[in-house]
Amino acid sequence: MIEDVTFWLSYLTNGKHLAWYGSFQFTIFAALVGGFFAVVFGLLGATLKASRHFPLRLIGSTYSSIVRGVPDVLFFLFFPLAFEQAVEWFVSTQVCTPEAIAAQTSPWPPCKEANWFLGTGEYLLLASVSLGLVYGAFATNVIHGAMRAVPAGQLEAARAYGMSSTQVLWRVHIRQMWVYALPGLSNVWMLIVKSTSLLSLLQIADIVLWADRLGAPNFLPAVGLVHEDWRWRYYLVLFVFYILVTWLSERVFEALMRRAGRGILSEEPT
Amino acid sequence: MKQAEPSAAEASPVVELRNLHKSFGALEVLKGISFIAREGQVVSLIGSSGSGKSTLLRCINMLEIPDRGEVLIDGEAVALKGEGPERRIGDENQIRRIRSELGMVFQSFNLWAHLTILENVMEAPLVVQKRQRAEVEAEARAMLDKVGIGAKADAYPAQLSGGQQQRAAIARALCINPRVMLFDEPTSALDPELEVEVLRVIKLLADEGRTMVLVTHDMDFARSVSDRVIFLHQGLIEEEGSPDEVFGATRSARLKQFLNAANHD
Amino acid sequence: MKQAEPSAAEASPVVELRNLHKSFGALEVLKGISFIAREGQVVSLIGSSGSGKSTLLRCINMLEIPDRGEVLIDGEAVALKGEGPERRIGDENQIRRIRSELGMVFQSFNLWAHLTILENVMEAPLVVQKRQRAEVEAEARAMLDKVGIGAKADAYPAQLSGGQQQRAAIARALCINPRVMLFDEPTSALDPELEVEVLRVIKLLADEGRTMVLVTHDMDFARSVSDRVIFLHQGLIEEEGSPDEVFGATRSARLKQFLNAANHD
Amino acid sequence: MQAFLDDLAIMAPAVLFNIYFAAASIPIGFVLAVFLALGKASSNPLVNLLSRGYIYAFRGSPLFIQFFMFYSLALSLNVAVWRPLGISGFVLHPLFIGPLVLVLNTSAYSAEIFYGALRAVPRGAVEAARAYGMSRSQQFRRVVWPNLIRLAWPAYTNEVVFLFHATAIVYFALPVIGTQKDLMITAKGLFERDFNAFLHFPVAALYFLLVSLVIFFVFGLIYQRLMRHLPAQPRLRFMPGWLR
Amino acid sequence: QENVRIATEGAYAPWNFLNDSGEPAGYEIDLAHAICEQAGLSCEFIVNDWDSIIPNLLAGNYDAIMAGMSITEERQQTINFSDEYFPPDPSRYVALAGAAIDFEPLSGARIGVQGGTIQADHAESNLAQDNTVISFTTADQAVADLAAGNLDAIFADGAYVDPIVSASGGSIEYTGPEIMIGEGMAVGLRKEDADLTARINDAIAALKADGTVDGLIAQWFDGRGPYYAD
Ligand SMILES: Nc1ncnc2c1ncn2[C@@H]1O[C@H](COP(=O)(O)OP(=O)(O)OP(=O)(O)O)[C@@H](O)[C@H]1O
Ligand SMILES: Nc1ncnc2c1ncn2[C@@H]1O[C@H](COP(=O)(O)OP(=O)(O)OP(=O)(O)O)[C@@H](O)[C@H]1O
Ligand SMILES: [Mg+2]
Ligand SMILES: [Mg+2]
Repeated sequence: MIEDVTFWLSYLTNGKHLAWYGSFQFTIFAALVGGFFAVVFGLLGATLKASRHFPLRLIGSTYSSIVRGVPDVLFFLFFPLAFEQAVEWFVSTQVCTPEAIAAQTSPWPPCKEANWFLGTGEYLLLASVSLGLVYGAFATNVIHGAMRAVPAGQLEAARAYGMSSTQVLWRVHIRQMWVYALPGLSNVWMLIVKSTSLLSLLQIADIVLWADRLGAPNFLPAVGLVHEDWRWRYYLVLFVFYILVTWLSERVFEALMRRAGRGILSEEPT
Repeated sequence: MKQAEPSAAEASPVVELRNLHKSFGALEVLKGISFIAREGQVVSLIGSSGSGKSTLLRCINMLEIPDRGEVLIDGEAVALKGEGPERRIGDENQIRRIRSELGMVFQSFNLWAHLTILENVMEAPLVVQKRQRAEVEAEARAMLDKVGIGAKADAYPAQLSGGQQQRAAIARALCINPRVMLFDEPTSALDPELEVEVLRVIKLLADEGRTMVLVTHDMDFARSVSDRVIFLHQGLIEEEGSPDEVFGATRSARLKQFLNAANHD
Repeated sequence: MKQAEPSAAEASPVVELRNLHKSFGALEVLKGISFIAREGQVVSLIGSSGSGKSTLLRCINMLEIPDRGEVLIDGEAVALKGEGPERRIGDENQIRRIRSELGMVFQSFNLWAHLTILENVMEAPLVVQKRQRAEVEAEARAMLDKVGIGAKADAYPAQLSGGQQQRAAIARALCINPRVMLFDEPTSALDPELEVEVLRVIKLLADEGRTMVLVTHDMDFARSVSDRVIFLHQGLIEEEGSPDEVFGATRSARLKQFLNAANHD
Repeated sequence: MQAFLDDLAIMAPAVLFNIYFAAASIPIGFVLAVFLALGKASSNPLVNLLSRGYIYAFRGSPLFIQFFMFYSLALSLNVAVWRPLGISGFVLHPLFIGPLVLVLNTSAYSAEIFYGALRAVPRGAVEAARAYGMSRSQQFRRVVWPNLIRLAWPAYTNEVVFLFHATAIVYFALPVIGTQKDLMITAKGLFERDFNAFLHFPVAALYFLLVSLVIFFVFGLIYQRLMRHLPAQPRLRFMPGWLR
Repeated sequence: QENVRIATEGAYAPWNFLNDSGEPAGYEIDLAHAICEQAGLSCEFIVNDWDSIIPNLLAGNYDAIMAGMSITEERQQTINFSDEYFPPDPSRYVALAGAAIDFEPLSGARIGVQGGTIQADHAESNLAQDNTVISFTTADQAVADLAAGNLDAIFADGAYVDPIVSASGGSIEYTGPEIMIGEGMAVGLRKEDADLTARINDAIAALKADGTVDGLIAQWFDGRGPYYAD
């Protein structure tokens, strides 16, 4: 009994498991940074979409509709590659000498100096930007819709009292917009959280990859504990983890909503 | 009914509209409206639903830009550029200055939902007129007391009844110390008992000699509070005059019909 | 004002309430209401906002279940089981039968938005009473003509003005050929001119001798159409009688105050 | 250009797999979702709790993980359950277990949409039905359902499109049998052959986009028909809901 | 000292796998250390999915692949191979004990392979006609499906399945013919890195000559071979 406990304790704390536990930070990092970028791209996209100039409006709505018309996985596979090549191309225009370009035999990169090595850190950043880019398209729509959901009368009243358009924008429009945007942004956040399960497709040794490795059946004592296919148990842990994150996120968004919705939502008498 | 004071006719014009036209798409709502509201006068706009009363009122502070015609506030013409539906505000600074002299009270109140009543009242003086907070707060509280909702200063609009909200909206408009108060159907969203409260406040203002332009459905009220009554019909001023003339000696057949329906109300 | 017909007092009771109580949580809205509406009578409920008029009306067809007390329709007590807030409908079949004899017209019309006006009117006769389509359709069209919107039979509710919608709702209620019509503030959502149309239709029904219970804010109308007027105040019947008694010889101080405010309206 | 056309031709059969996955799961998911939504709105505490728990679990966790979990769970039951029943090859086949997980997943998302719509059905319309003596099932069929489906349709359309997109990860989690490859795996395979990311992935994206547009068009037509009772119809808009 | 990044899959024991502490280990890892020492390089391991292991080499995310990759003509079109460091070795079928599979001819069977391997290629061109070929992302997953009875057999590198057969305690056994495919395993390199290829080739040659390679094969493959000494 005691032996069992110590055995399991040491099994569950071996390096492989520690690496698994450690990989949760990648997931959390990608979600948080991805969420940040999504809001940034969302605000940007919504600004474009609401712009007075047609070309900008076109860019804004093209961005949000094309990206949402295509599965996120496809973007995750495509965007990092495209981004890497774009960076390398940009660097090459700065550093490559004509001789170096001539000397380069392989089709890419233009010259050796322009090559960009991607390690876990870079991949993680790329993944976060990809998440931000994909879900920024959703956030664009949410924020755009929320801006339009602010009752016209609220803005009219501000204008009628002589506020300038920037004052109207910041003191009333954006201030009230959050109430309408938060439910949508909360959805987008949940999307981001769940799409972090795809990080393994981006060459990050994330929680899913480790769960798969740890759960795979093993017959060789040299490799570690010999066991049959245990993957579904490891996946069950991930399943629970994601449910917990969802639950926690909901609580946080509820609190945010209460803050943003003061006066607008509360009807309880003082 | 208020007595038309002889001095009123000679007082200087505060709001003057000259030949105002406004269309929404194909629908021509205002077809050439001119009138003058002088210092201290109360002007009521009446007319059936859709006759353009609200539109007219909103043209005064340029929430709607008239397609044609001029608006003069205190003798100063509001600068506009362009023609017809493309017409735009000409001078942003001028319009902001002028707007802050026109205290608009909306039919649906339009209190800022994210601010408390006190903050609502203080917002424009602080942000637009850039006055001192302490001074504004004292004045705002006094104003709320005056309209009878001093106790609700720290509540949010959603926590107030309709009548209280309407009075808060009046306090908000008053607190910018406007040359003119514009009221759009100040009581139509209220139930009869709340209506009484709000009408009492407006009457108080009228008796103080404040210049007001108001849209109303309530004929008794229009009669008792106004110096001039203007009846709008199909985009034009169909009849205009003192309450006695308009209600007592109605000339237009259409106005007669309207007043009958309103009486039956 | 309608003459109280001597025969009315002897006619059989169609709606009878006995000591009705209803609370929402801690708020006791009805504190023991009893009254009788007899065959052919028009009973008006008046009272200030929140006095429980709608709740009382909704108790008649059990859209709200009273906590205590009985409702009798045509002398038949509506079966209820349980006590207080747990009280439930006792017999689903009975209540469905009874409901289909009570034509309710809601304040906000509540027309079924996905059906045309004609379909709205035909729905209950077809689905609940399982009558023949051809016969129902003829009757529905006649009913729509009667309320003056025969031409709108194939329009959807959203395409109608408020007054037209209200009349469609009346036609819908009439088409189940109810023993009693229940009206909840039939005109308060309408503007004055639309109001006239609807009041005309209701008056027509009253003159036909249809039994009706109606909640209204319009005192003039209550006076002209009712056989009995009931004034609700704080969950109780504060005053009750013929229109002449209630409006002409008001006893209760509270009702006097209420009528004053309403007159000012 | 030739390479582009070649890719189009190669991926044409592959898109059928994505369409199959979506088409196989949407109708069943729809029906299941209606019951789940009613369950969530039910006053029976057990039914309510179960429906809520189910919806929460499937919306709160990634589809990718659900695929892995259900596949390895099904695998671990193979010897004990599927084999004796003689349905082993069938149950573990991606063309079965793929739609199965998608059904479980989409029914949770759709149920939430339907539940939201159910609560948004105008109270007055239902009260009117009650007031005219309709029974509970009549109320549901004649008044609640027509309102519910109209309210839910735009969001449900999005769910269908996103379900279609979700079919892209089926083969990332499940084994590939023979040449049964969907768009993503085909594009990835082509990419691994000549490393031309700028050709293969955009072609796959194009297919996804095209089918999404077709779904929008068809569902938009249905919506227009559903909404003919409103004179000014709000256009069906591509809006994110609570997605996976 | 030049830094060389070497990619491995980490899921193909005993060539490469992640040990209990989560570090890459196995025959190729030991061999790589020996090669690097011999060639005077400093080496670093990167774990990368099998699927994308060649694209990422080309993209410059690492410089070499040692992941049980056999030399094939198709791969040679895009990358260079060093000299082989693991001799050509037959591929084998394994099945659950007692599954009598008729290989004359093989038909109607469910055969599991790891996608993108030479065995997968072979199965696709020779078996797909009459059998169901099921490809998995990792070899481990194929083994899991075999153990759970979802496959009739898996077809894989003999030296990969050998330890599984011996460790399975008789529940998994060899079946069918041995098939010789592939030309041995070698380091995968970018075509333009001729210099690095040469240095690695020199090192491999030296290590073969002094018996280090055979020693490592003996150590990691249970003394089963195949050896270069023969
Ligand atoms: N922004 C707008 N766009 C299009 N039409 C408008 C707009 N605002 C008002 N209208 C139309 O202009 C006409 C006049 O509207 P307005 O609101 O001025 O009427 P009103 O006299 O205030 O009526 P009510 O008494 O019902 O408030 C109406 O037919 C209305 O539909
Ligand atoms: N479903 C409910 N839950 C809680 N409180 C309710 C409910 N329905 C009504 N009330 C409360 O009961 C009281 C009486 O409401 P009721 O609607 O009957 O008033 P009313 O006389 O019809 O008023 P009005 O003239 O404004 O329609 C009010 O205070 C109201 O807030
Ligand atoms: Mg108006
Ligand atoms: Mg009511």
